[in-house]
Amino acid sequence: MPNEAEMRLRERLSKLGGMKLLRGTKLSGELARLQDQLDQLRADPTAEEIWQSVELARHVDRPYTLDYVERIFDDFFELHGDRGRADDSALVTGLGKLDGRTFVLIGHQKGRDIKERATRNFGMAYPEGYRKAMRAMSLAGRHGFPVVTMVDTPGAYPGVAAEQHGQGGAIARSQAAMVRLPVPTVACVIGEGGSGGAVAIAVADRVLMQENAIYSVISPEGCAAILWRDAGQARKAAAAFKPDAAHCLELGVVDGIVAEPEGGAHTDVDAAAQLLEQGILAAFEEIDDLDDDDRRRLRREKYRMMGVLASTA
Amino acid sequence: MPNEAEMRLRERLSKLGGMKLLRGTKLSGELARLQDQLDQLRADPTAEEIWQSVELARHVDRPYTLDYVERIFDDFFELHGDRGRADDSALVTGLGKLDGRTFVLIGHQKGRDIKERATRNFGMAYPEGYRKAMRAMSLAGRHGFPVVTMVDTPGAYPGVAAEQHGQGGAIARSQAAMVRLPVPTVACVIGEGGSGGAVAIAVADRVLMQENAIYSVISPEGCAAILWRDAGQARKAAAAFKPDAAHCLELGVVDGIVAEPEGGAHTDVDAAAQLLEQGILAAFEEIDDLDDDDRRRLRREKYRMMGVLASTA
Amino acid sequence: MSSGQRRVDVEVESKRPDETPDGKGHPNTCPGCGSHYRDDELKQALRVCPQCGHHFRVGARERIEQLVDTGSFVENDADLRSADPLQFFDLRPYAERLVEAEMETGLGDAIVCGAGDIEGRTCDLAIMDFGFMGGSMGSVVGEKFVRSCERAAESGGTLVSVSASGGARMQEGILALMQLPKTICAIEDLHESRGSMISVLTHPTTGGVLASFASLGDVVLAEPGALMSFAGPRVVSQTTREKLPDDFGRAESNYRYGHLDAIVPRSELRATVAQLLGLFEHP
Amino acid sequence: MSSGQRRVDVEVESKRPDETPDGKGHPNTCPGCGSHYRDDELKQALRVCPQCGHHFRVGARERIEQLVDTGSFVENDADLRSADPLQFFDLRPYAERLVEAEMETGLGDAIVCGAGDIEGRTCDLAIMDFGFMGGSMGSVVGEKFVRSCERAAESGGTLVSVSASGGARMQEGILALMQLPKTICAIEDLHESRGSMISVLTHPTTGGVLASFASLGDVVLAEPGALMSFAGPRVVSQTTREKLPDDFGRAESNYRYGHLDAIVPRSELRATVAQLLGLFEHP
Ligand SMILES: [Zn+2]
Ligand SMILES: [Zn+2]
Repeated sequence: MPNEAEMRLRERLSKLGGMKLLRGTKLSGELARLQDQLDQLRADPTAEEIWQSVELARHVDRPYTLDYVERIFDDFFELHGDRGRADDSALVTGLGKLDGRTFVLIGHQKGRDIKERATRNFGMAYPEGYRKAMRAMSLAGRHGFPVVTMVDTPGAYPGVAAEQHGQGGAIARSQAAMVRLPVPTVACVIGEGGSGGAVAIAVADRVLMQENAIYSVISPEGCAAILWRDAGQARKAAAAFKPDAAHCLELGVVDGIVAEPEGGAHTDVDAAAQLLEQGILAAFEEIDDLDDDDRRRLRREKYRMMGVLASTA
Repeated sequence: MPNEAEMRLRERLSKLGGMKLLRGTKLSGELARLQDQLDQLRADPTAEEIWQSVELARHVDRPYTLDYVERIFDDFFELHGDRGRADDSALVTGLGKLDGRTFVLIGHQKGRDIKERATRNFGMAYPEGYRKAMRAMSLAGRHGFPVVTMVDTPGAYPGVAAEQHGQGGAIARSQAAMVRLPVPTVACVIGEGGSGGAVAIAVADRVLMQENAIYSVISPEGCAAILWRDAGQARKAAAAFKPDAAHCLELGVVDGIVAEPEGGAHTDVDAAAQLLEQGILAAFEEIDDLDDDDRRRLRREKYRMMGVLASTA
Repeated sequence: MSSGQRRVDVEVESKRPDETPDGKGHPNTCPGCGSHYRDDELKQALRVCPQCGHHFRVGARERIEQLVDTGSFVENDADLRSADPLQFFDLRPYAERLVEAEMETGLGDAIVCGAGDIEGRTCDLAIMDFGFMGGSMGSVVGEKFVRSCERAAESGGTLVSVSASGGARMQEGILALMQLPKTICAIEDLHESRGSMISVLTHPTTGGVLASFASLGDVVLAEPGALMSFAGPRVVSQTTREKLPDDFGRAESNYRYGHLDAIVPRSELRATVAQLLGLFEHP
Repeated sequence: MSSGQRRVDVEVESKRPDETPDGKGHPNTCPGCGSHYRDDELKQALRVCPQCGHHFRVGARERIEQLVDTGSFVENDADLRSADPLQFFDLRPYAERLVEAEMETGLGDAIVCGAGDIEGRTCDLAIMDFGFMGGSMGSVVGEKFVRSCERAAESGGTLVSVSASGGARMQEGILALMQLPKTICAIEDLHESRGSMISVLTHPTTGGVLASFASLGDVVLAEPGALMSFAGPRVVSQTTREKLPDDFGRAESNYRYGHLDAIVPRSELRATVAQLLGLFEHP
C-alpha cells in the first residue's frame, strides 16, 4: 500500500495546486509542506509500527496538555467552570500568550499520579467539560483570540451521570461551536484522540498530529471486542483501522504531522514542546491572514470533503 | 402627584417628538399612543388602588400564560428542556402562529390546581427555566422569529439547588441574550412581575403591562419584612414602591398598558386574551419595520435611559 | 484502576436485522407483552404493539411510507455506495459485509434520502435504517445526509431526519469519525440559509449519530422507549460497574433531563412533523 | 402550601456599616478566629486576618488603594447623587437615609468609578462599597457602572469591577430593577467594541448585582469565603425550610459548581488582575 499512500498525497497535492487562490492565502506554503511530507513519507506503517504508536500515545510518561502549556504559553491563566453545573478538570481551558498574542487554549488533561488521574477522570470529560470548552470558544470569538486545542482522551466518559447530563448533545454542540468560530483555530492531537470525545474539540482550520499520537473512531480494545469478540485482539484491530498519524494524514483527516524526539515525546518533553510550538505557529501562519468568513468557509469545505465513496454520481 | 405623572409623560412625549426619525420607524404612531395614554391618565393610583392591583395580579383565577397562548396562537408547539439538566415547567417555551407569522413564546407558568402548582413550582423558575428560555431565544434569532414573552412570577426560585445551579448567572445571561436578539421582541407583564425572575425574560423592544399586573423589585411582603421589620405591612410597602401599571408607565419602565375587562382579566378570559392580542400586534407593528441593527440599538438606548438622577453632570 | 488500562468504547454493537433487540425471539413477538403478530398486522399498526404500545423498529422504506403523502417521495443519491478505504478485514472483509447488507435490506447504505410531502408540505428527508449494518454511519451516510442538507438549504426549507443508529462505522476507521463534523458543518450551512431541521430519534440512536446531527435539530423529537445515549448501556455498565437505572438512556429519561422537546408516539408522528413544517415555513 | 401564599424576596437586608457580618461584635474582631486587631494593623494586612485568613470587608476607597498603582487613580462622576423618584418613605425617608449614608461613608453612592493603572496597565474601575446602604444598586450605581463601561468601550480597554452588594435598592422601586438590564446593555456594548470586563466578587454579592453585571465578566473571580447568591441564606431557609449546606452560596461552593474562574486571595488580587489585563490587551 505505500504506493497508494503516495497516490493519495499526490492527489491532495494536485487538488491544492488546482485551487483558486484566495487573496492572502498561503497555499503555496501548503503545497511545499505537503510535498515535503510526501518526500519524507516512509513506507506505510506496519502493524508493528502502528501498535508502537498506540503504546507511545498512551505511555504513562507522555507529556499531557498542561506540560505543553507551561512550556509554550506565557502568563497562562486557567478558566474554570461551565457556569451551569461543575468544573470538569478532565478538560482545561485558559488564556495564554504566545509570540505576543493572546490565545485561548482548550485541552483534555490526564492525571500524572493516581490521585490526579482520579480527579481528572483519566482525561475523560463529562458534558460539563465540553460546555466549559464552548464557553472558552465563545470568549475567543468575542475577543478575536485564536484557539489552540490539545486532544488527548481515551474518549468522553461513558457513565450514567454523563449520559443524564447530555453527553451526545454536548459533543455535537461543541463541534458546532468550533464550526462557527470566526477566529483561526488549530487542533493538536497529542496523545489519544479517542472518538467523539476527541473530535468534540478537534474541528479546526488546521489539525496537527504528533508523530506517535493516535486518532480513531474507537479504541483498539473496543473494536476488537465487538468485531473479533475478543478484546485481546486489539493489535489486530489497530492494524485494521489504522489510527496512526501517517494514515490519518494520508486520509486527509489531519493537515500535518508534528515530529517528536527520537523514542517519543516523553524522552525529551522540552524538545517535544518546542517542536509542537513550531508546528502550531506554522499552522497559524497559514490561516492568520485569511478573512474570517473565508477561513470559516474553507474550514467547512475541508470537512465537506471527508470520506471516500465508491460511486460519486 | 398627578401633575408630576403628567409632567413625566409630557417629558417623554417631547423627547420622542425631538428625536431624529429613523427610516421606517413609526414614532409618530408612538407619539399618538403616548398622547392618548396621557389624555386617559386618571389621577395617580391611590394606595388602595395599588393594593387592589396586587390582589388582582395574584388572583387565583387570573389567566396564566398558557390560557392566553391557547387563545392567541395557532398550532402552538411547546419546546421542552434546557439541553443540559432538566425541563423546568415553571417556564414554558414554544412556537406558535399569529396573524400568519411564526412567533417564539416564552412565559412563566403558574399552576391552576394544587398538583399543577407543585409541578410548576408556583411559576418560580430554576436556572434551568432561564436556560430553556435562552435556547428558545437562540432558535428565534436563527430563524428570524419574533419573540413574545409573558411575565408572571413571584420571583426566581430561592432554593439551595437553584443557587447551586447558578440562579444569578442564569438570570443575567437570559437578559443579555434578550439584549442581543436580532429579532423584534415584546414582553407582556400579565400578573406578577417579580424582581430578577421577571426581568430575566422582560428585556424587550416593547414592554406591555396589563392594567392590573404588578412589576416590582421585591414583593410587598419582602419589602415590608426588611424595611418595616414586619411582613404584615405589605400594603404600606406596596404603596411606597408603587408596582402598579400606571406608575410603571409613568416611570418609563413599560411602554404601554393593556386594558383588562372590568373587574380584572379573570372575569372574562376570552376578552382579556383578545385585548392582549391586540396590544401585542400593535406593539410589533411599531417595531417590525425597523432594521435589525437599528432595533437592537434602540432597545439598548431605551434601557440606557432608565433611572432618575439628582445631578446629571 | 491504573492509567492506560481504562478504555472507552462508544459504539453499540451492530445487530443483524433478523435479531430482536435482546437478540432472542421472533422479530414480530412483542418484547413488551409477548404478543405475537403477523407481519402485515404489525405493518398495518405502524409496527406499534396494539396491546402494550411497544414501538418495534421500522425500516427506512416503511418509515417513508408512514410519514410521507403517498406517491410524493422522490429518492436522491440512491446510487452512492461505500468504498473500503482501509481495506478493512476483521472476521470477514468489510466489502463482503456491505454486499450482504445490501442484499438483505435492498438498500445501498444505512440511510435513504429524498424529498416528499407530509400533509401537503414539501420537505427533504434523511431516514436511517438500522437493518443496514446497525445503522452505522460511514462515508455514504455522512455524504447523503450532507446532500440532503444542501438541498434543503437551497430552498430555505426543512430537513426531516429520522435516526436509528449504533454509531459510527468502525470499518471506515477515522473517516467514519469525520462524518460527525461533516454533518454538523452541513447543518450550520443549512441554518445560515434560514433552513431548519427536525430531528426524530428512534430506537436506538447512539454513539456518533447522537453526538452529531441527531442532536442538532431545531426541534428534537423521540419515539417512546427509544434508546438515545452516547455510550451504550453495555459499555457503561462494563466500564463503570455502575448499576444502570431501568430507563437508562431511554427517551423518557432524556426528556426528564431536558434533552428532548417531545416524545411523540408513532401514530402522531406524521401530524406532529406536519405541524412543525408549517411553523418553520418561511413566508 | 397554597398558591398566592408563597412570596419570594431576593434582596439581602442591607447592613449598617458599623455592623459585622453577623450583626454582633466589633468590626475589627475576626469572626473566623476571634483575634482582635487595631484598624491600622488590619489595613496594613489588606484586611485579611493574619491568623486565619478571614477576609474582612474593604471599602471602595481602600480597595482602590490596594489595587491601583499609587497616585494613578482618577475618579469619574463623583458628583452623581440619587434622586428620590418615588418619594419613598418607610420608617424613615429615603432622602434622609441617603444623606446619612453619605455622611457616614464620605461617598456619593455605593460605587466609586474611575480610571487607574494596575502594575502599569491602565484600566477603568467600578468599585462598590457595601457601607453605603448595603451596596444596594439604584439609579446612581447603574448609571456610574454604565459610564465606566462606555469609557472602557471607547478605548477597547478593560473594565475591572469589584462588587459588594445586597442587591437592588428597594427605595427606588422598579427603577432599581431596571438597572439590571441597563448595566447588561452596557456590557454588551463594551463587548461589541472589543472591550473586556473582569469581575471580582467580594463578600457579599447577591440579588440584582449578581443577577446582572457581576456575573457577566469575561473572567469572574471571587475572594475566599465571599457570599455570592441570588437569594440570601435567610430568604432561602425561610422560604424553603431547607437545611442550608455550611458553604451555601460561598465562593468555594460556587467554584465547585462551575460559576467561578478562580478564587483569588486578596494578597494575590492585584497581581492576578494585572496578569488578566495583559491577556486582554489588544495589540
Ligand atoms: Zn406488546
Ligand atoms: Zn481570624
